[in-house]
Amino acid sequence: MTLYLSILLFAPLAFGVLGLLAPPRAAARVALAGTLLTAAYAIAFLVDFDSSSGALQYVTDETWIAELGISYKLGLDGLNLFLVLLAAVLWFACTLWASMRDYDKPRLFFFHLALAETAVLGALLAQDLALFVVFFDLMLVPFFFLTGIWGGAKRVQATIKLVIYTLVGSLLMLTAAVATGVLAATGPLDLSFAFSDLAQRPLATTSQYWIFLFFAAAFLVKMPAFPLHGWMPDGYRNMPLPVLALFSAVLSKVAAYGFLRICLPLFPDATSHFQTLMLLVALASILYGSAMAFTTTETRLILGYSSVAQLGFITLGIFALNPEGAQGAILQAFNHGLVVAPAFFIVALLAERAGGSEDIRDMGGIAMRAPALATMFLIVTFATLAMPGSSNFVGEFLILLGVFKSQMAIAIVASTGVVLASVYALRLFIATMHNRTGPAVESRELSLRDGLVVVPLVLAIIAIALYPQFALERSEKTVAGDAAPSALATQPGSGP
Amino acid sequence: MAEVLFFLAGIGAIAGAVGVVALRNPFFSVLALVSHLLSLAALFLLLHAEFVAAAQVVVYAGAVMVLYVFVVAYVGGQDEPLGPRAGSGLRLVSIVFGAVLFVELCAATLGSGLQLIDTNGTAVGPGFGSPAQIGELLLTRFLLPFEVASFLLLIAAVGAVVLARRRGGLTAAEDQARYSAMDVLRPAYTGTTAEGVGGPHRLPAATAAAPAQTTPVEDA
Amino acid sequence: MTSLKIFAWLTLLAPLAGTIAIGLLGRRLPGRGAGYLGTAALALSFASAIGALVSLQGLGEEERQVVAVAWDYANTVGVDAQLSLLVDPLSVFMILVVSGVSMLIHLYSIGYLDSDRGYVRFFAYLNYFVFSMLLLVLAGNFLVLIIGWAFVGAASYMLISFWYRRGTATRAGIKAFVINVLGDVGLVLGTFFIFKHVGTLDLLGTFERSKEAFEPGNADLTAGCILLLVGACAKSAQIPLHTWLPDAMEGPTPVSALIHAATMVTAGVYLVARMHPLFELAPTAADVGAIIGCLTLLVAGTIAIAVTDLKRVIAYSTMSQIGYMFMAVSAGAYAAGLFHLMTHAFFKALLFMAAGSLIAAMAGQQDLDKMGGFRRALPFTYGCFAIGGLALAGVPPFSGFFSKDEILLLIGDRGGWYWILYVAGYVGAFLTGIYTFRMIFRAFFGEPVPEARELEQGHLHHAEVHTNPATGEVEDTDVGFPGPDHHIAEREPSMKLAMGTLALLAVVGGFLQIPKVTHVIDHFLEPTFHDSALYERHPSDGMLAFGLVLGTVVALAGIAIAYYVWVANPGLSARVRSRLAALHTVFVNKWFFDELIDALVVRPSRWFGSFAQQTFERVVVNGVLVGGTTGVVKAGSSAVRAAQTGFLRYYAALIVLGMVVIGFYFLMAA
Amino acid sequence: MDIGWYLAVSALIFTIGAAGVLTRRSPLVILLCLELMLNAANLALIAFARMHGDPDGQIFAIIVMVVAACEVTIGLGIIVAMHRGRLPIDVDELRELQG
Repeated sequence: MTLYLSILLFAPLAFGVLGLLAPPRAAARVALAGTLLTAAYAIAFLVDFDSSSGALQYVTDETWIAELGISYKLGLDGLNLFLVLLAAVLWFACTLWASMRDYDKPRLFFFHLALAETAVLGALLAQDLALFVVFFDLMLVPFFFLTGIWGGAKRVQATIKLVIYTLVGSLLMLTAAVATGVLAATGPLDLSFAFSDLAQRPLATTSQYWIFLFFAAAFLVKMPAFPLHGWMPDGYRNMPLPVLALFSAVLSKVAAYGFLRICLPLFPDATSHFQTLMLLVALASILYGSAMAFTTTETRLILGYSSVAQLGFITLGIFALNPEGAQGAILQAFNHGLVVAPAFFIVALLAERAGGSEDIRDMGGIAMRAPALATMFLIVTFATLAMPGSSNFVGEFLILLGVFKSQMAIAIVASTGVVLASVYALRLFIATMHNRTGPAVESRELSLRDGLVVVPLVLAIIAIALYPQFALERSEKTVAGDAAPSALATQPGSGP
Repeated sequence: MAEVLFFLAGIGAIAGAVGVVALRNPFFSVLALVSHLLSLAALFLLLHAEFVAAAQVVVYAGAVMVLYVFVVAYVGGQDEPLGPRAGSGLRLVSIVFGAVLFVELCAATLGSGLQLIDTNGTAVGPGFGSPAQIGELLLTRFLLPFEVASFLLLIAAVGAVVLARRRGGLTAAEDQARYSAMDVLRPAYTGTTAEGVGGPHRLPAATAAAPAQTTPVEDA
Repeated sequence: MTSLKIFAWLTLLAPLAGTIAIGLLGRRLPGRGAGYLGTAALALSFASAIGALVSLQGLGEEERQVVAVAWDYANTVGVDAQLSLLVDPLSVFMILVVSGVSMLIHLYSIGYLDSDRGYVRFFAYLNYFVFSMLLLVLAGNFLVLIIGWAFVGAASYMLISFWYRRGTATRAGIKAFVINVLGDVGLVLGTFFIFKHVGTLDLLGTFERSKEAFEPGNADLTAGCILLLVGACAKSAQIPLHTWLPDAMEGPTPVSALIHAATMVTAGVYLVARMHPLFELAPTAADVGAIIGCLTLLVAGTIAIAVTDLKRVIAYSTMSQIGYMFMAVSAGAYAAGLFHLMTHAFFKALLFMAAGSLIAAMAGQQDLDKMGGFRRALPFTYGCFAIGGLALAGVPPFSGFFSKDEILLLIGDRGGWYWILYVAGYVGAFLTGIYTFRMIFRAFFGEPVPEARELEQGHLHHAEVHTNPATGEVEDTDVGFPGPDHHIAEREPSMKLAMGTLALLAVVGGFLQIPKVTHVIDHFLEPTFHDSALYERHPSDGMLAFGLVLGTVVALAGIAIAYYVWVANPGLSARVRSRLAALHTVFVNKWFFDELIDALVVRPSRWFGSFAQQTFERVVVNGVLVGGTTGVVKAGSSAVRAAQTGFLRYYAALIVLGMVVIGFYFLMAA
Repeated sequence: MDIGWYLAVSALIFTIGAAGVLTRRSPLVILLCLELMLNAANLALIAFARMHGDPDGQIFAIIVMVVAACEVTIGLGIIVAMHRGRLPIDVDELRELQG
């Protein structure tokens, strides 16, 4: 059987449109079928994937706009395989979660959800810079509506903040992408935006510098990283929960992936020039995110700021500029997505049990009649704080090892982030699950419907914790083999 | 002979045009347009466009103008003040633009250096512009544009029916439950810049977000 | 060799299976079923450990280092982490101690925890803890070691916070966990320093290559070993990372016995012994370890004399004893340190169990000031406590005597500045005698308190309302406290059996290694330490005799002083306390370590957090960045908005203007 | 008669139409002015057709007439709908597009 990436890419959208035409009650089921099929198809890719090759697989390459050298080129390799899987699986989980709850205008809601999946998959699969930019910006559209229509009380404000921030980033990225194609062109009629071509045509060092910074701005906003996270608190407070879970779990990873896919291979000089700057930004994200996470009392924001810190670790791994760091970053991106999504679900379940409040001061003692929920949350908490033996640990270990090899001091400071993570993660767990029962708290066990979403994700976390090699061996060849981005290869292992 | 006819018809067309713009009663404007169209048909005849001239008279001056008359009669041909409400500046500007446009168009056509402009045109056979020739062209070389044009007319007819239809049969609730393609393109409360920056348009649910909503801001 | 691997895996996985089985089935089991299931899992584990011992002894001396690999864990880009176990005499020794003592503690808990609402949960946690500890000691790879290390920390957190409705318990839990994570980080960073040079995470591979990769005293290796020591200190409650251990007494008493006495806290000692090839190449780091151990043993001994909470006294004595072990393994007395680890596991677990029985008789009250005269009411407990106390104080022929004296003997034998450690060790032994018998005399001698009298008349005292001694809060017996019933050894056969076995071991355990007579441990551990220059030194006979006599005299002197102060002259202690008020303040406040850490670490980070939250986020992120961006966009959009008048004819005029301009352009161009 | 004269007349009518669109406020009259502009274009097309002796221009004019008819239909439909909805028949009153 031949597998086609285009089917994977457009299946969600097709089902989304189908859902739009279906009666409102059936919309959720149509969307669910679509995401389930997509997830199954993504798993088929995982099974079929040839881990002994580091090159692109399942390549689809068609000319799209010949005059501008833009092609419709998709491909799968070790960098994006697990992110694609993550997106497909989490979209199914979140659609499942949403399908069991009532949303106003269900057809529209699920259509936007499906459109978002296609956009995210497109950004992950695109092997052409212009195509990447198109899908990267397309991601914003459904999330704009999802937040703006189905969000919380201050949704308009939150949406506008989100849009302004990301649009500024997107515009910078668009400029940079166009500049990359034009400056790299060997002649007036020889434009090409395909990554493989661009990698063969290195830019002048000075133009690399500003182009790199423009891309970095776009990616850092999307992550978000300190100090560009200003949209995050309002956005996280107001997004509908499944949307939030997807945003935090998947969209932020697309940004991290952008660094690996675009900045490292295309702008190697700029990457090594700005390495220290990026490492410091990542470090600041880790420390600042952690500090915020252990002072804020809103559960969503604790997870939000912890994501800032975790994304800081991922950035740290990428800019260690060695295979260890990159491997760690890829694994960590996958793991963090897999962990933060159930964390958001559980936090929502806790809010349901605490009379609707999302403040940890109103919670407490929920574990009493809910041992299964408490166990799930404990596992997720341990994974969040990257306890050794959890899935996140191997990623963090490789990241820190990579940074240690290139910039020892930064690795040592960053490792305090691990300690801080244990403080805020456990604080969240204890304040919600343990201590005396809060005034409006009703301790209730995980219901079957919620368990259907949470338990498989937790089992996946455990599975990856037991056998991380599964993910590592599939990305190894791309990161360390012949096809590895030049910035990874040129960097000598040890630092000053 | 041809010169006399040309001047008569040309003056008629221009006078008709001026009448359309200048007359305050829409009904008279329509009549002025009819006279303009008839004069134009004469000009077409002078240019050996027999079929077009005939179509102009029958379809345009006949059918279309009747439609106008009906609508004017339905809507009520109120007089309207010619002076623009938003200040006379626009009127002045429009006249200046018009003059400049005229000069530019004349310069463009007459100054184009086309050699045939100063002639009566190339010699043409007796069948030029006849219904037979036009008909043959429409059914051979221009078949696709012809069919597309007919389809366009059909759509326009349906569209007009939909637009002018009476909506008494639907209750408000039913109306709300219906979705149109516009829902996808622009759902409520999310679209306009005005909503975003707290402008004059209402955002019912997000009261806190738009404090300025109760006092619509007049345009400065 | 295959059977050895199978036994090793079985030892490791039996408790894990126990956890899962109890977690899934526990609630459906009748009565004490979960307890029996957990104990059975541990019995299987212990039997397998014995099987592993037998198989290991069946191999030749050179072959006694077997690596059992399950699968590649993270084998990529030069990192070679496999899920591997290293089975050698050291790890077999450890699994025997761990699974054996743990089994007895499970047995004890069957009765002790009987009326607790969290009975099932308790045994699931306890099994998980033993699994973690076995993983730690069996790890054949740095990564697996770190995993076991962290699992142990997590299990200890869960058990300390077992009564999770008590604020004090959850606070103690998070404190223990965070300090343990700090230790994990130290371990990880230490691993990085070592990995950078040797290029492998495999333990045996590292030791093999370390001789070529590092010249003695290499700076990176020293840094790495000191970071490993950070990990060891956090886990073994050595200064300055010890503050979690006393607070950890919030957990149920069997937990204190298992984790905070017998097994987990000795992990640091195991780590240093395991890493001996590295520490011998980095003597500076080893010396740091020895000094930390020495400091801890003195500081903890002084605190133990002052505090009045029964479990905390035992906890500080644990710290102090681990100080001895730390000192021993850092100074190269590996077998002696591990021997003390074993005997200590016996007698300290015994002491905690006896203390648990006593506390149960006091209906949860742990304050020594309120106890007294339990000698007749609790004869079996008293006997066990006395045996444990004698072993702890190091009175011959109890086990503690032989192990402690061997440590000090070997340290003294190294000469040089190690003499300071030698002297400090005897001072510590003297303190041990005092505080151990202070406990015994105050709890079991003197006028019987009402609870003791009640018990003598045949019924166990149960308080009507339990309050938390630390906060005065009324206890929540739902899942926050043992429940209305308490269980004492005198009435629970399972508790009696466990304590009896341990008492026997505490008496005879020392005979494994009597100077000049038996050398069981020395010989058994030989293959692990075959490459060590410091192993199996033989001090002179004179020093040996001097040490044995001195040890006996010092221990007895301590006991005598305790007798003099607390039995013979009941008012004396108060007078001494008021005479030495300043010193007493320092001791009873635990040398102000908590306050110090609070001021140096906790407060600054909390301040940073609230600064970030309240000032930075508001002013810079929301004010300048968000406000600035939205301000620019708002201004821009209102400028553009002004052009959108809504007048159709304006738009038309603009179109015409456009036409005019474009036409003009083309005319000019033509 | 020279073709140039026809073109001049066409330009004049076009200009008058454009000025009408800009000055009148009744949508009905604006539609009429649009007709004027389209007819001016038609005249130019037919004049050029005559000039080149090629009937294609006339076909073009016919198509323009079709488009004009469609535009009228829709435009008038909208005006009727506005009238039904009691909206003012005045383009200056209809300012939905104001930002």
